[in-house]
Amino acid sequence: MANTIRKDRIAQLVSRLTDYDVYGPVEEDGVFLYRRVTGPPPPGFTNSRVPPKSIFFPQTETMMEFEKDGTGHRFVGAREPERAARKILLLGGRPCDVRAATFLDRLFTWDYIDPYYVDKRERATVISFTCTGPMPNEQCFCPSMDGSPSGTEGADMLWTDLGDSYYVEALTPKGEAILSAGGDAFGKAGKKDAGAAKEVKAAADERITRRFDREGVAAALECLFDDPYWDTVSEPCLGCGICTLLCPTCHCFDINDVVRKGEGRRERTWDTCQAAYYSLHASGHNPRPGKKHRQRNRLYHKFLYIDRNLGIVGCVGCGRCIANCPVNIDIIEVAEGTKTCAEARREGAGADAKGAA
Amino acid sequence: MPDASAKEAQVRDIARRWLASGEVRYVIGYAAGRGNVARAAFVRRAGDADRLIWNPTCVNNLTLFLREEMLRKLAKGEKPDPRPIGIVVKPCDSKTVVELVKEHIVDPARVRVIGLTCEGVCDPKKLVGTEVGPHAVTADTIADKCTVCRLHNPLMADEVVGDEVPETVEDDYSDVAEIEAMSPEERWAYWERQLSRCVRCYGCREVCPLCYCAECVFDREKPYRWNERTVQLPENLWYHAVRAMHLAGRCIDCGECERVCPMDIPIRKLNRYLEKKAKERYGVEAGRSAEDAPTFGSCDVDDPEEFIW
Amino acid sequence: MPFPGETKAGECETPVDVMEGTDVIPQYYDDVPLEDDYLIQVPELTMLEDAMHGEAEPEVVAEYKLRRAGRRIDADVLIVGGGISGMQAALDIADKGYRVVLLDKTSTIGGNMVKLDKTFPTNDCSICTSAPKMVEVSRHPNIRLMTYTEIQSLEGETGNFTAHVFRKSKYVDPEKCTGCDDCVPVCPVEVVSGFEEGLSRRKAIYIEFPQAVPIVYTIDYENCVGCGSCERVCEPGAISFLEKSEDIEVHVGSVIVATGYELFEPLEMRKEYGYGKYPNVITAMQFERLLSSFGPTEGKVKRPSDGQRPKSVAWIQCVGSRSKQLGFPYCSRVCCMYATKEAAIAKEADPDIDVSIFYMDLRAYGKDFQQYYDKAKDAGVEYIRARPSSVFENDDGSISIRYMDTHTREVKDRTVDLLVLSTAIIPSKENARLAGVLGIGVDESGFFETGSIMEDPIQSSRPGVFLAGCDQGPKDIPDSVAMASGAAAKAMAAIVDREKAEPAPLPVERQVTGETPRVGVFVCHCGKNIHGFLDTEAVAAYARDLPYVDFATDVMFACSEDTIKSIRDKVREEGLNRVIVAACSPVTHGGLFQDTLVEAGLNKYLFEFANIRQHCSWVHSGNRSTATAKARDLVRMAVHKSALLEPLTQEEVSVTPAVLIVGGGLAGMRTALALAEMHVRSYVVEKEPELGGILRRLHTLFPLDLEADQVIGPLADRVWNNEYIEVLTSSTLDEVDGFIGNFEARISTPLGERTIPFGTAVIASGFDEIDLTGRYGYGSSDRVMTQTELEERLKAGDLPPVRSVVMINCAGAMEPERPWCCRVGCGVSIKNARLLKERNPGADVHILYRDIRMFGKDEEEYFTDVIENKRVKIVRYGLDRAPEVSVDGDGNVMVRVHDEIYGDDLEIPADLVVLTAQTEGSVSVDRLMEMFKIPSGPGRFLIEAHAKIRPLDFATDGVYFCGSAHYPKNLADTIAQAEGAASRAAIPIMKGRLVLEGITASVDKETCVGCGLCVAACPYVAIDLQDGKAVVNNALCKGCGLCSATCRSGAIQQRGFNDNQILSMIKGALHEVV
Amino acid sequence: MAENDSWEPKIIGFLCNWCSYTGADLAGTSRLQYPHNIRVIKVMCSGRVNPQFILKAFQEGADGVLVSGCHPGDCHYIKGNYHARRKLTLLHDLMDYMGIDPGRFQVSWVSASEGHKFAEVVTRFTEQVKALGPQTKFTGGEA
Ligand SMILES: Cc1cc2nc3c(=O)[nH]c(=O)nc-3n(C[C@H](O)[C@H](O)[C@H](O)COP(=O)(O)OP(=O)(O)OC[C@H]3O[C@@H](n4cnc5c(N)ncnc54)[C@H](O)[C@@H]3O)c2cc1C
Ligand SMILES: Cc1cc2nc3c(=O)[nH]c(=O)nc-3n(C[C@H](O)[C@H](O)[C@H](O)COP(=O)(O)OP(=O)(O)OC[C@H]3O[C@@H](n4cnc5c(N)ncnc54)[C@H](O)[C@@H]3O)c2cc1C
Ligand code: SF4
Ligand code: SF4
Ligand code: SF4
Ligand code: SF4
Ligand code: SF4
Ligand code: SF4
Repeated sequence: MANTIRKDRIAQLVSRLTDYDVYGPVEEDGVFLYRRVTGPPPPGFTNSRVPPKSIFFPQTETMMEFEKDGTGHRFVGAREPERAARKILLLGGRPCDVRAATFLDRLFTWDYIDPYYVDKRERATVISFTCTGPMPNEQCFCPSMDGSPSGTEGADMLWTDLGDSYYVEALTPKGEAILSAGGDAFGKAGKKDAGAAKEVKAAADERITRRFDREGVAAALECLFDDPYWDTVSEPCLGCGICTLLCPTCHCFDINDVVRKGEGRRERTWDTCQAAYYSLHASGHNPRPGKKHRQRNRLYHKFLYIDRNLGIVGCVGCGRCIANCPVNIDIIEVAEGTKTCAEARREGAGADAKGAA
Repeated sequence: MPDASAKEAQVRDIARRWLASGEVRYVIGYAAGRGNVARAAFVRRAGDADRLIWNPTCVNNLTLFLREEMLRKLAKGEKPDPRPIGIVVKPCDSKTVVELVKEHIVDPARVRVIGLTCEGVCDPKKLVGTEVGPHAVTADTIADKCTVCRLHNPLMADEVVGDEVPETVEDDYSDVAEIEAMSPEERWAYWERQLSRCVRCYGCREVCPLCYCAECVFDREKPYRWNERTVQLPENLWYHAVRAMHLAGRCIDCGECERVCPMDIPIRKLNRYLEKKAKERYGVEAGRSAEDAPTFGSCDVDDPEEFIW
Repeated sequence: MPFPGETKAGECETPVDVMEGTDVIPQYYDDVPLEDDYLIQVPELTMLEDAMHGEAEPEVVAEYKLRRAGRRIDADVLIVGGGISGMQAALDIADKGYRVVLLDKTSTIGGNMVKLDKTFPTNDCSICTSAPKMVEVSRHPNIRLMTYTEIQSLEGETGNFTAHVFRKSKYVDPEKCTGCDDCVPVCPVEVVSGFEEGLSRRKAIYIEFPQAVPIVYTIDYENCVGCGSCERVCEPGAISFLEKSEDIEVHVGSVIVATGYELFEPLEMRKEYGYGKYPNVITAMQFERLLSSFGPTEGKVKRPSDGQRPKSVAWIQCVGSRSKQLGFPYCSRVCCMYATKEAAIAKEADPDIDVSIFYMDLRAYGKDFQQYYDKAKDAGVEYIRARPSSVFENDDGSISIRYMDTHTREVKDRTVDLLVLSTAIIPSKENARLAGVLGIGVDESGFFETGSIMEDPIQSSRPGVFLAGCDQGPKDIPDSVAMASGAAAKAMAAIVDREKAEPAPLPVERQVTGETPRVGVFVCHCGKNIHGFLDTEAVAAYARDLPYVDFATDVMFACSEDTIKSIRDKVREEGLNRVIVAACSPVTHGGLFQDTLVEAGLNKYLFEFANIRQHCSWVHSGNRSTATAKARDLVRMAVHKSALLEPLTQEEVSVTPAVLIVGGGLAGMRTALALAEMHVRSYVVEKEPELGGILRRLHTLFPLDLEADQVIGPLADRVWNNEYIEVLTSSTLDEVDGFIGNFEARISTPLGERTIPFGTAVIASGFDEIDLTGRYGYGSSDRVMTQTELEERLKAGDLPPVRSVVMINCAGAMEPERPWCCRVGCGVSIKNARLLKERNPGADVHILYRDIRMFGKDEEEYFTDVIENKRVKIVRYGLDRAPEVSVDGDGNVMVRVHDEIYGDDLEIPADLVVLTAQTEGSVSVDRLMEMFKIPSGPGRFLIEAHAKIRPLDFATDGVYFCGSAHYPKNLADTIAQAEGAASRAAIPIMKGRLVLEGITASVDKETCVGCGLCVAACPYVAIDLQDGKAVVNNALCKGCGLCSATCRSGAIQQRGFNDNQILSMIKGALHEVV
Repeated sequence: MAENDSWEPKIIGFLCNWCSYTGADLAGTSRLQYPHNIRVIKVMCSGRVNPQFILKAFQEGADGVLVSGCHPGDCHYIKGNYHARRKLTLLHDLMDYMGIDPGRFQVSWVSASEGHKFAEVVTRFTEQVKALGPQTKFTGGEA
């Protein structure tokens, strides 16, 4: 009992969702970004450059406000930042990014419940869009990471583009709530619609060419920690952090007290493990002094540590890091490479052992 | 392109020769990359010289790796290796070498340059969505920087690959003029929109061959943090304005910063504006000659000062 | 009448040296402690009675008695006159560690220079360059400054002079006067201001000008009516009608006279030029005051008659000078340039104004003068070559000038709104009396007489008494300053063996590094000056709550002795480690409080000033609450910075006691001899086999017609035989390393290579004639030669008789490539013309010239004599029509020239053509520049640190220059410079140790990448790249901070003004404490 | 905005020790009156002023920044003001180009004897900044 919505009715739907702040992709100077919207996503929207994690976990977020004098000499008082009470609607998430949100959900509620994230996440309803148009593209490899271009994990609704309308599937009560708030903006879906939607989904699956067999990567990593492999891999790396800042699953942040005009804020801002100062201790010691240590960390974190700790993999296959890396470092190549390298090492070790014997 | 492959062969030959004779430690050159942009290759053995390529995907400026090597601190126990580093440069990149020599970062004795003549390379962003492969440089694919490039033959090259190309266009800075023609409100609206988008990944800084400070002001914590980590307009504006000032009269317009920017921010338009102004006002041009005085380390009694009271 | 028990001058058995004996703070030295009434004059007594109505008398008297000390001063050198020359001489001696008494008859030092607006040829602001010197003089521990003081007698001899000086009372206690100006408005008496050249009026209590030093008001008792108004309003109680004039006995070893000049009063030419008759005829000095931003019109040129902006101004040159009738036959030397300057400045300020200069010869003889003159012409200054015969006033107040056009011979009139007379620099009218007092001679014009203008231009006719500046003859500022340094060198000879002044021992400095900042804030009321306009108590209370502030209070007068003491006490009691004074200005009082910190055992850099008077209470006197709010902000900013202040060390380095002199010409030799008189060892490096430089090639010398060999021969002998001098001829410098105090040179000598360590260096590398081959027929006939070649021939005596001689002046000069004037050419040509004429009485001698630049004293007279009595013909030509020399097949030489004055085209057959060739600095300068890190400009002439006030120094410390290496010069100027350079070069050596600047740059090695930007930016070449890192040489760094502002990563920081400190002030300025 | 009537701009002034600071002193000694908005930070030389200081002051909420030094040729440190002139002129250009009110940033040459000029510069500049209203571009917020 699915529904449909005509594209020209979406604006109407949004106008009816008066207690929601609605976010969706918009194109700005050629780049797709999530912004407040009043209508449907523009045609041809690709993966946003910055993933929608920024809605629940903004790049800079105030955790607390306080009063201090200009140089921070004197602390006067603190207060909680004002919290919005309104609901949030994400109208147009990509399945990979939405799936990544479930990863962040695990992460931010694992040993400590992060109130800032959880608050927003709880207020949010997420509508995923099946990948159509230019998507999936040559960078995508979500199936290899257990996802799918029509995946529903983490979504409250899934909309599939049928041309003039979307095929609408409500997946959770939050999704149902949208349906009822939308009222006659939605129409009932027919059999034909369901069939068409199925075709669209299958076609999306078809278009994904990139494959990555992550089987064995974790095992390979286990034995490559001090391998010169990382020197080679990281040689061209700039340490800019594009790969991590744009990754929908990356979640590191840095907390700072910022005082301006006599008003203080305790803020957290996304951080990147690729920056040298990321792991710099106050003492001046840096346990990850080189590019190779930092590249290595990225791989270990995504394919080993997180898996070990939470049983999930830190990549959903969106391809952003590959597309945007200035020096062409390709996470699949690097990960696959670990396997070949580990293999070679094992053989080498075997040969040595033989030689010794 | 036959010409490109002939040049490619020549590059390989030279690299092979240099490596075989041991006169260079290694050669920094281009190798095939994934997608439409070449990769940096660090070729250490003559036998690996065939990894080197030369085609229109070689848009990136490899001198970044040269200055990285020059500024690298020796590891514990590492002996300084006096042998020079070989590097493959396009004419635009060769300006960086000049600028780096001028700024005492590169010791000319420690570098051997393979300089390619060049009439333009492709902008990978213009190739997105197209088939991966050696693309032709056409009006649709040419990198923006190449359309205003005034230098088709390398400076300071030990070996030049390719026949001399006649120098063509005079840069009219029409991209900059477009913004100058706007009203102040429009200019602000333009830059506000562009800079609000910046995620301060610092990719533009990291890729810039001339951003080589041992500790960049934006990373400075002690004794004072110049700019907060906050990623919002005030901080982004500060970052871009300060960086533009740091590059004023030094930026050689290799376009790397703009190329790598994941948020498609037109950083060149900032840098090129100051490039234009520095040229207009002080007659200085980055990367012209290592003997030139640095823009901000020099001054002239007759420098214009029309805005000063 | 002396008090009972008091001894009179001369009877004093154990002379009390107040400089060492009393508790007076050195910078307040202006007036010696007060004396009893034995010299009180009648008007003072009357005033005294009027003023003291009995009440406070006993205390006042008691206080003065306490501060009384002996009336004898023992010092090393007495300097009479505190103009730029006197100040320079005083500083040069005091810096060497000897004690100076400097007196000026007016109530401030500064002399004529401070009246000028800008100075040619650099258009430097005159007060801006002299004010720091004035402050330096007043703060120097070895200088006792006595203003309002005149010399009465001078007895004794070299090494042992006794002078009696008379210090007039100012009736204002210098230690109490805060310079607040409250007294001035209430004074009922107005008199014409001499400082303002009669253009405005001042009160009977006054300071000459705002930057006067000392800033102590003066009651001019001749005009004071004794009403006591000022006394009633003076809050610190500084007015004291009790203060007495006194006679002081000064014992010194040498005397320098630097009493400067006066200006010709054109009243004498009232008939011709209407001065004193027509209000819109003024003097050039009056025009300077009109231009001056602190002058009567605040820098706006207005006509005296109606205050209107003039639309046209003309200058008439040589008013009074070059006139035998008036008794001033000489050229005043500076007028052409100052008129050019004044006209150009007027034009720059108002492009629509018409400016014209009536001149005879444009004497742009000095360095950059010709270029300055060319620039003025380009800017639209009109030069009219004519001597106006008369002027008359029109109904609208404008002035018409009648003159004969030199070209058309027509009589013309030109009408201007304002006429400026460039009046002659004349000797002071009291010179005759003064000469009597000092026992020295005056010349026929009335200037003080020198030993020999060509051999000893600084020596007066009395041994031990030396001359500096314009009292010996007209001069511009750099020449005055150079001569003053020269006088300082000469004055040293008699005292060099004396013990130097001992600096007072300082308390041990407390170590505060690592301590939490504990800031003390003292907010000054300055009587009503601050407190009247803002709430100082509220500011102090506010300060108390600021972070790191441990102590804050308001005080009545921060600079009073009791507050100073309380600051010292609080530092100890409260354990303060930073001190802030919120008061007038660091410019005037910063040093005092820094010294206070030192006395309290704190590093002087832990002091910070909040300027709440000059920058706040006085400029916002209309709004108490905003002024108070601003004062709070200023204090908060100071607190923010002070919390980050760090103690800075002023390192000391030792100095190798030897001077290296490059060049053994006249300049180099005179430098060496002057150094030897000061017992300073020197090495003279000469590349040629003989000493003497260009003079060895010359025959005779103008203006005294001495034989060059007579001058140079004995001099060279003295140099060779002097125990303090080592001469290295046929030697060249290969390499120089090091910096001030500790240089080392590698020198190739005929006996092999030598390595010589030295402390300072003097460059005296001289000049050469340029090569004229291919021009003016030079090279195509042996009848065409340069002046030097002619001199050689004359000297050798092998010049055949001649019938027709043509001298072409400015050959190769004043052309676009070499625009300068060769300065000595005119004199040489006139001298040689005369010589040839004397040898060949029948011969025709022509001098083709552009301007006759026989500037200064003696030269003009020499010139007039030759023209009038020797019948040498002079022909003026224009730059656009340079003379042509042709040589025909038979070797006959013909000169064609267009006579600019008479308009004729002349053809002169010549059997001798002499080219007065343009000159250029020695070719070796290129190498010297690299080795010593010194600059040179057009023509390879060396560039001084400051064209006006540091004319012998390079910006690079420890390197000096003199002679024609700087610019072509005649003998007198060369010698004055050489002796001056000796004085400069001797300072570091006689000091023995150099205390380096505390505010210097420091490099963080970790962050520096060695890009070299700072190296390029540093004006003092203080930074080097070593192993890829910037390294600052503290001995060279002057602490400007250019490097810091240029380094991108902030790796190099200026101590005392580092990024952190400045940023904290920015924040402090913008954020209130909440 | 009604509250704009009472709004007073905050202005930071960097004055060189030798000329402009002393010129400002002279304005005081001459009892000239000028708007109170300026807060002076003394530097040894106008050449010490790093363009970053100016941008930072704006970011911290300054509405205007004035840098003043010795007239060309008068620099106590030979050529510090020439160096300042280059950097600050390009900064001024950049502000113009980015649409960030170049009128909020001014450089002037004020000599030690130009008390009047100092007062005039401050008055004129304060008016200019007032006309531009509160500076929000660098602070990203309301005034
Ligand atoms: C209109 C004009 C413009 C000029 N412009 C320039 C210029 O642009 N550039 C330039 O280089 N030069 C210029 N000059 C020349 C310049 O003024 C002098 O070179 C310079 O001031 C000379 O300084 P001085 O110390 O020798 O003499 P002064 O400045 O005259 O100082 C003499 C000092 O001695 C004091 N004194 C006099 N008699 C006694 C006494 N009996 N007892 C105690 N003290 C006494 C006086 O009070 C005075 O303070 C100009 C001159 C004039 C007239
Ligand atoms: C033709 C002519 C006629 C003149 N007539 C008169 C006159 O009649 N009256 C008058 O008052 N003035 C006259 N002058 C000016 C007078 O000559 C100068 O004032 C005086 O000679 C300058 O001396 P000096 O030591 O500065 O330079 P110089 O005499 O040039 O001496 C410089 C010396 O330095 C040496 N030297 C240079 N570089 C180096 C080096 N790197 N290492 C070692 N040694 C070096 C040179 O060999 C030379 O010996 C005349 C000048 C000329 C050209
Ligand atoms: S690691 Fe790369 S591909 Fe994977 S989710 Fe992150 S950005 Fe996307
Ligand atoms: S690369 Fe782009 S997004 Fe990253 S810091 Fe530079 S401008 Fe900002
Ligand atoms: S600023 Fe950009 S264009 Fe300029 S040199 Fe750096 S990377 Fe290249
Ligand atoms: S932005 Fe500036 S400080 Fe940072 S690395 Fe580049 S040049 Fe250096
Ligand atoms: S400018 Fe800065 S980084 Fe460059 S050499 Fe100087 S101190 Fe080092
Ligand atoms: S502070 Fe000035 S003098 Fe000192 S090193 Fe820096 S630029 Fe040179």
